[in-house]
Amino acid sequence: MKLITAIIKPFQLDNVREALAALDVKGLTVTEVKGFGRQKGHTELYRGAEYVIDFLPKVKLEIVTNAEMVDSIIDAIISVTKTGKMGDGKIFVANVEQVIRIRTAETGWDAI
Amino acid sequence: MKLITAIIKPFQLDNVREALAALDVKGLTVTEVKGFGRQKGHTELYRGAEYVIDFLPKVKLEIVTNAEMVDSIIDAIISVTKTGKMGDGKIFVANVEQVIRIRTAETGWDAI
Amino acid sequence: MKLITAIIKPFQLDNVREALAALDVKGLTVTEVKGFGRQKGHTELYRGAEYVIDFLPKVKLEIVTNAEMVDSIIDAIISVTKTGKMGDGKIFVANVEQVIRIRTAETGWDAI
Amino acid sequence: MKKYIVFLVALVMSGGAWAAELPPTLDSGDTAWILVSTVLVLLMTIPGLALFYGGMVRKKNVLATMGHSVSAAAVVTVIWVVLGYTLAFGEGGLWVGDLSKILLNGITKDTLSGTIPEILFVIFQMTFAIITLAIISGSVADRIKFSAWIAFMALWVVLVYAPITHWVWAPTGWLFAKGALDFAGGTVVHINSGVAGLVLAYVIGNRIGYGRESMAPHNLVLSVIGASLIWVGWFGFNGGSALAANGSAAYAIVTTQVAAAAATLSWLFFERMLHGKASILGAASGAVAGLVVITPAAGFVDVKGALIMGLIGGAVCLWGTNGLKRMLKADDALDAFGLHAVGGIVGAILTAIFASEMIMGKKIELIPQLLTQIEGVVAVAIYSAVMTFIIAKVIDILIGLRVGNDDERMGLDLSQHGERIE
Amino acid sequence: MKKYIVFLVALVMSGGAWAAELPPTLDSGDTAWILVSTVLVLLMTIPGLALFYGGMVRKKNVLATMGHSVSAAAVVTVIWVVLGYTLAFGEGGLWVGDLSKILLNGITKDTLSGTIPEILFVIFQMTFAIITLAIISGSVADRIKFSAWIAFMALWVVLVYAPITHWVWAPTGWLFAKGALDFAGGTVVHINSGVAGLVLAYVIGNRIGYGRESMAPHNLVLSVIGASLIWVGWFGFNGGSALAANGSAAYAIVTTQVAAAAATLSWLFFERMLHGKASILGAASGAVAGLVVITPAAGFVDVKGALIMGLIGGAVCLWGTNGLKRMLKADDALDAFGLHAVGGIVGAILTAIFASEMIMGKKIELIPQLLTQIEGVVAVAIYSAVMTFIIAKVIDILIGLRVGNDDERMGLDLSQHGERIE
Amino acid sequence: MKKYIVFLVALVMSGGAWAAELPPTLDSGDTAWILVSTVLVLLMTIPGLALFYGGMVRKKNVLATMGHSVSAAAVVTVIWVVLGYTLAFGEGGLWVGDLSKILLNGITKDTLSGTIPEILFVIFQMTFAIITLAIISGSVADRIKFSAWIAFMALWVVLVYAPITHWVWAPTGWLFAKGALDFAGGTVVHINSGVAGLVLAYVIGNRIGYGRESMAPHNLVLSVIGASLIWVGWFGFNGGSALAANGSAAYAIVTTQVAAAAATLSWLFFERMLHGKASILGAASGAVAGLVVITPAAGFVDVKGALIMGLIGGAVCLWGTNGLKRMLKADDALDAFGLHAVGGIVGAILTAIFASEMIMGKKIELIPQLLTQIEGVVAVAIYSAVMTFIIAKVIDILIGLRVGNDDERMGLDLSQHGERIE
Ligand SMILES: Nc1ncnc2c1ncn2[C@@H]1O[C@H](COP(=O)(O)OP(=O)(O)O)[C@@H](O)[C@H]1O
Ligand SMILES: Nc1ncnc2c1ncn2[C@@H]1O[C@H](COP(=O)(O)OP(=O)(O)O)[C@@H](O)[C@H]1O
Ligand SMILES: Nc1ncnc2c1ncn2[C@@H]1O[C@H](COP(=O)(O)OP(=O)(O)O)[C@@H](O)[C@H]1O
Repeated sequence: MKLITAIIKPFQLDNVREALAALDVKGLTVTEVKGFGRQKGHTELYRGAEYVIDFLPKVKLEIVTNAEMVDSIIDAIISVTKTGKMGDGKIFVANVEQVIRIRTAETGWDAI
Repeated sequence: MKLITAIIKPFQLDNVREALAALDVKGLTVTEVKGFGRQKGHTELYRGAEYVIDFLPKVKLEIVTNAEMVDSIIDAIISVTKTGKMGDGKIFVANVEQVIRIRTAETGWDAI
Repeated sequence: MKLITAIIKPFQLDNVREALAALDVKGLTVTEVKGFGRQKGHTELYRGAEYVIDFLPKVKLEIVTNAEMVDSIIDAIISVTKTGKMGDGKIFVANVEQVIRIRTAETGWDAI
Repeated sequence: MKKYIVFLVALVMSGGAWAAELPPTLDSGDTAWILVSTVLVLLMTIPGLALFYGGMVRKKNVLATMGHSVSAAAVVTVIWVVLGYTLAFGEGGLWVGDLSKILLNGITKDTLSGTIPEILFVIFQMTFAIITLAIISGSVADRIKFSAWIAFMALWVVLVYAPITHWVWAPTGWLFAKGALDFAGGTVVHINSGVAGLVLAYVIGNRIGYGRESMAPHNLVLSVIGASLIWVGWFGFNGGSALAANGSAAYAIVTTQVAAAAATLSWLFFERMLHGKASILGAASGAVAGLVVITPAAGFVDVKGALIMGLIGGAVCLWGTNGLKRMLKADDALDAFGLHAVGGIVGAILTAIFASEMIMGKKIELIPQLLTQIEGVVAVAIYSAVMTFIIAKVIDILIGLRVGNDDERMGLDLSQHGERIE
Repeated sequence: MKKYIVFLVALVMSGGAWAAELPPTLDSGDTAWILVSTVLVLLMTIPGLALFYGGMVRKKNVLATMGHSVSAAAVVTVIWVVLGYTLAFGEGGLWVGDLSKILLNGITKDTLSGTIPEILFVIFQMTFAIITLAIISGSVADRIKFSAWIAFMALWVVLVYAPITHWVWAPTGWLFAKGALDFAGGTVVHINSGVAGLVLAYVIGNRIGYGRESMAPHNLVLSVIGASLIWVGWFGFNGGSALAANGSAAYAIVTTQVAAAAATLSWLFFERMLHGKASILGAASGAVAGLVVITPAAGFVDVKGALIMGLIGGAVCLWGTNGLKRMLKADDALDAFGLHAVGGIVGAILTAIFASEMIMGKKIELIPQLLTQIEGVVAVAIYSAVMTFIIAKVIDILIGLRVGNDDERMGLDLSQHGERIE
Repeated sequence: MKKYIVFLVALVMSGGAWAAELPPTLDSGDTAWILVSTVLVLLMTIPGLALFYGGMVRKKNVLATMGHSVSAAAVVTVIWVVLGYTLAFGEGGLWVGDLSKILLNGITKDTLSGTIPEILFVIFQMTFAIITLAIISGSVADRIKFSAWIAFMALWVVLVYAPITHWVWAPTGWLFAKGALDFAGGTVVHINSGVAGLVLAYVIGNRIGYGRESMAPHNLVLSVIGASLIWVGWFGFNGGSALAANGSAAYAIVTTQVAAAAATLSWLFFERMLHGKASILGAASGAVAGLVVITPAAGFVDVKGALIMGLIGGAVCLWGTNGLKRMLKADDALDAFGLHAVGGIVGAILTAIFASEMIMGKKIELIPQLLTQIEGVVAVAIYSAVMTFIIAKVIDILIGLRVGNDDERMGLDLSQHGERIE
């Protein structure tokens, strides 16, 4: 099993969810994160104190799936989030050794 | 070393922490996340605009531990969080190559 | 490619970012988390109800990088966050199989 | 300023003998002050109490909790103009008013009550009824069904609040006739609501996870705002109860301020002694405690009396929300009993002790007054407890008082109202 | 309390014939009440409306949204003392005041307006102009450029608000002369702002993602606080419009309270019937709806009338912010039209129907009055719509009304003000 | 309205010669207004300033910061009735009042101060003392020990606030005798608190990480609510300082409103010019700046004067919180000095320039008045600075002013109060 982690712009979340639903992705987990990357942040000035905000709000998606689906999921994500502007985001893929559904104690693909 | 990631219902957090303490688990990290899965969300209606909220509040636990303890930790988590209802959550296990405690620069099992 | 996960004290974030910038680390992702570990929490008392708060606010950094840079990044993080007090934090390293930049569809090291 | 004018004119004219004969006339200054006091007492509930309570619950229940206060403003208003006012202040007898002023029948723009329009007295009193209900809601926070809460309020105003108000404040009421002192609502509002809250908490049962899971307040900033608005609004509550803009009203707001301040310090001091830290929730709670304690006494005691009452009140209510609360074993979630009933009882009794001849213009006999005060406390507490129990049981049987377990877990905001804060 | 004193003295002296001859003098009670009413109406906007609106937008726009109200207080104040007041209340003719009181020329501390200082009337009226602008801002929330908003306000006060105020409230105004009833601003404030908001929403266009992405309110706690402050502040709005601290003012706050309460219940009831759940945003919205509906009528109807008007108003405005909103297809983000214009129109018409002889001291002929009311509504709506359209288009051409797409995505807080909340 | 009545009666009776002989009597309208003004000034501190400040700190310090204001209300109240009032307004001599009114000795319900009860004057003045302390707390936010703060307040009210108040406002005070103009507290409240804050900031030292780590405000929504409440409350501060409900009070609230609005616009304008964006914190700060600047002048200048003073004040205070702040190098965390001392000084000086004959009823000689104003500013600043330094040092030695490093890192909410917001 694989874990796909995608870091995207927050307002793209709904689009991605729809695209994944079309692929019959059954579950995913979303975390609000802050990202530092090529896309430059901004400056905030409060009463004479200037703060350079390098971290921008992003959303992290985590999807556990089987190896076969990885590519189509990645393609689906890219297809809806790519604007060509800095900060579009990143996708990482890692290996997952075991998956368990708590409700039924099913494991592996059945647990997804 | 292994990383156990468990996605559970927020109010189960205290129960899980107690169950893990009984196993002498020394550390864990908790993230507030939102989950999309079999458990269906709800509809919110504000002034005529209807929003389907697919994402439900969940808590993500991350526990780094050695391979031997993985099964007992998983069992402990399941034993307190299983209600048999949709949305009880998932557990994922992945491999971790290296662990370091910043305070002492210890590595591996000593660092846990 | 490797994923370095570091759990540190929130106020160290700026220091770490600067140290990593010096290493020319191009991107990282930050999550606000709560941690349970050796560092003990505190007690809060509200109108006669006492709550033991075991979870302390921490920040989780995730950095995807190539294998060669792992050690220097870890050293840099330790060098600025080590105070020798409990709760300084942990660093975990895991393997990442694939990295994609959404904007350009570049993969691997080019995507970082 | 009528009386001064009358006096002045009388003086000028000569005798003054006929001055007493003149019918009371409207005084624009008094009217202005009671108009404002009405605003202030309403402000105590919305958004005051709504915030004070809203900040202390868990995040999933904040809107519902605020909604309990907002709906109190809505439901009680309608019931009050239709039925509540006449039952409370319609002539009637010892126990309850008659129906002569149903739907405010016969009250025109020109009908006076002292030197202010009677219609103004109607709404000023209405705001007291509103906050009484809103206070009760704290006891059942996090688990009461919204429909049950609405039904409870409608019945309770008519069956409990209106009669007790009649006892204490209507010229024909039996406690009034006995000389029970309650300047601004220590019995009518605070003991009454606190006792009702406790009974309701017993009937509805404890929250799931009570005593085991963390139910720490989600945002005490809201509670501090709320307590602050309650504090400033209380100047209308106590100062307005003078029903005139004069030295009495001014003295009442000074005693109010002093008692609030003293109780805040006293709460913080004892909290620090007992628990090591003085908390901001403690400061807010202490202020409210002092305000409750001074309520029956505000227009009767001097500044020294207010100071001592505040110091005592802060300490006793700290115990009310800690030691006593644990003894009572009820999950009175936001301490309607521990703050309002306890503070109200302390205040009622201390009123007899600290009533000042200088302020009241007459001497109060300590022992008889003390007995009268206690009689008032006991009567109100018993009536309120019994009637609240009956109303709660009836509602529980008919529509159910409490939400289901899953709804409680999910939180009232989502389960009752389909909303949430981010 | 002037008139009573005069009366008293007159009575004492004997004849009373000369009493009417006395020039009006300042009454300290009336002055106190209008001083306070001014505070209350300002409170409705800052922080009242700022919060009501601020809680309903997405988190990235909350400061900008609040800023729309705060800047209304700043811009309108300056324009009002310079030009607005004289155009509204300077003598002039049927359509607009003259420039005789430019920069408040000639108004000293001793100049009276009835029994209060004229300078007090100036600022009391100023607070109405402020809130009118702030209401409009709800329609264009989340996408208007800050500089465009400032420019819009400056022009609109002068070109739209001042003339319409003159029509309705200046003794020489044509609608006033016709006998159109608008006690506290149903046409001047609510229909005017609601219609302007709708037009502005059409001109500026829908928000990116409107109807597709979730634009759920980020923190309704703020909206409940805001609605509560609007509610209590409205006592100054309606009660202050009596321009005296007397039975009229008191009656007006009672009708206000009753209508707000009735509309809250009515909104909650129908919401539950139609959508299954009664929401807290619904309670807040219902309260505001009731307050809007009663505004033109507050000093003219009795309690029963207020009750019925509230019940109707809650239901109709629920439709205004749901069914009607969908029909209109404009992204009137925070429902300036659905609440204020719809409520204002309902109120204007019902005023004719429920105007009470007992309260007004004279009989109102239903049909002619109804026609006059409708004439007022239509005239104000058309003038406001046309002028708003022109002003908006001019600003759009000169400096652009709307922020760029990326700035809108990023949120106005950061893109317009370089700030954000955590 | 006393004077009008007396006049009227006098007129009616005939001569009027004896009218001046009549002792002043209570005026219900004036009393109503000062009752309300007291409420409003208290509202400025709790929750006004508590929120204004609370929103600007980091999340870990918000409750503690609000607690500084709440505890000011508690501590100052008790000290004021015991000792502060008599030291400030007891007869005494040039420098300080005597102890004749200790514990408000001799003040009954019937004791008058002008046309209002003296007890009302006591509490009205008390609210000024409270906010003065609360303003100071901004300088030491995020690092002062709670116990040290309590001790500081108790000493400072007695040793600094009471004497300075005596100088400026007591009939026997030396600055009052000199004819220094301070309508509502420019020197007493603002310069005094601002200077004390700066000194305290120097003594306590900069926050850990100051200038390096982000200390961005955690929730400016709170600050906007706070600034709004401060704004509306200021009508009581300045309007109430007329001590009557009359044309003076009304003029004072108009100049207050105009200055606040003008300063808001001026701050926003220059901010946009200098930094590219006009911020909402800027709007809030500008409003407060304008309010501070107009405070000494509110009852002395006309609308044009207020407009210009506001425009100047906004710009100068923007510099006070930016350029000047950097020059001073003190970590005056929330700009007590940059806003209040700077604004207060500007206001004191401009008062001499813009004092209007039309409003004051007498001509002011520019140069002598300017010198007197400057003398007042300098005297207050020096006395406040020296005494604050001594008090701070004494407390630092006895109990320590500042929390430990770990406690500061953890945040005051947890380390001082054992609480936090979610
Ligand atoms: N090496 C990395 N490790 C972890 N997260 C990263 C890394 N590089 C980028 N990110 C995440 O991806 C987001 C987008 O990256 P950015 O460089 O701004 O965009 P782009 O790749 O389009 O140039 C960042 O904000 C950060 O959260
Ligand atoms: N494939 C997946 N990848 C990542 N997270 C998942 C996945 N499936 C489920 N989850 C997470 O687990 C939670 C529970 O899943 P759900 O399907 O609702 O429950 P159940 O497994 O009991 O049917 C989800 O809310 C989501 O956060
Ligand atoms: N086994 C673990 N798995 C996951 N996270 C851990 C683990 N141990 C520690 N952590 C995280 O690291 C943080 C610091 O650990 P702690 O034990 O308090 O410090 P130290 O390692 O310096 O003694 C914890 O708060 C927790 O978030």
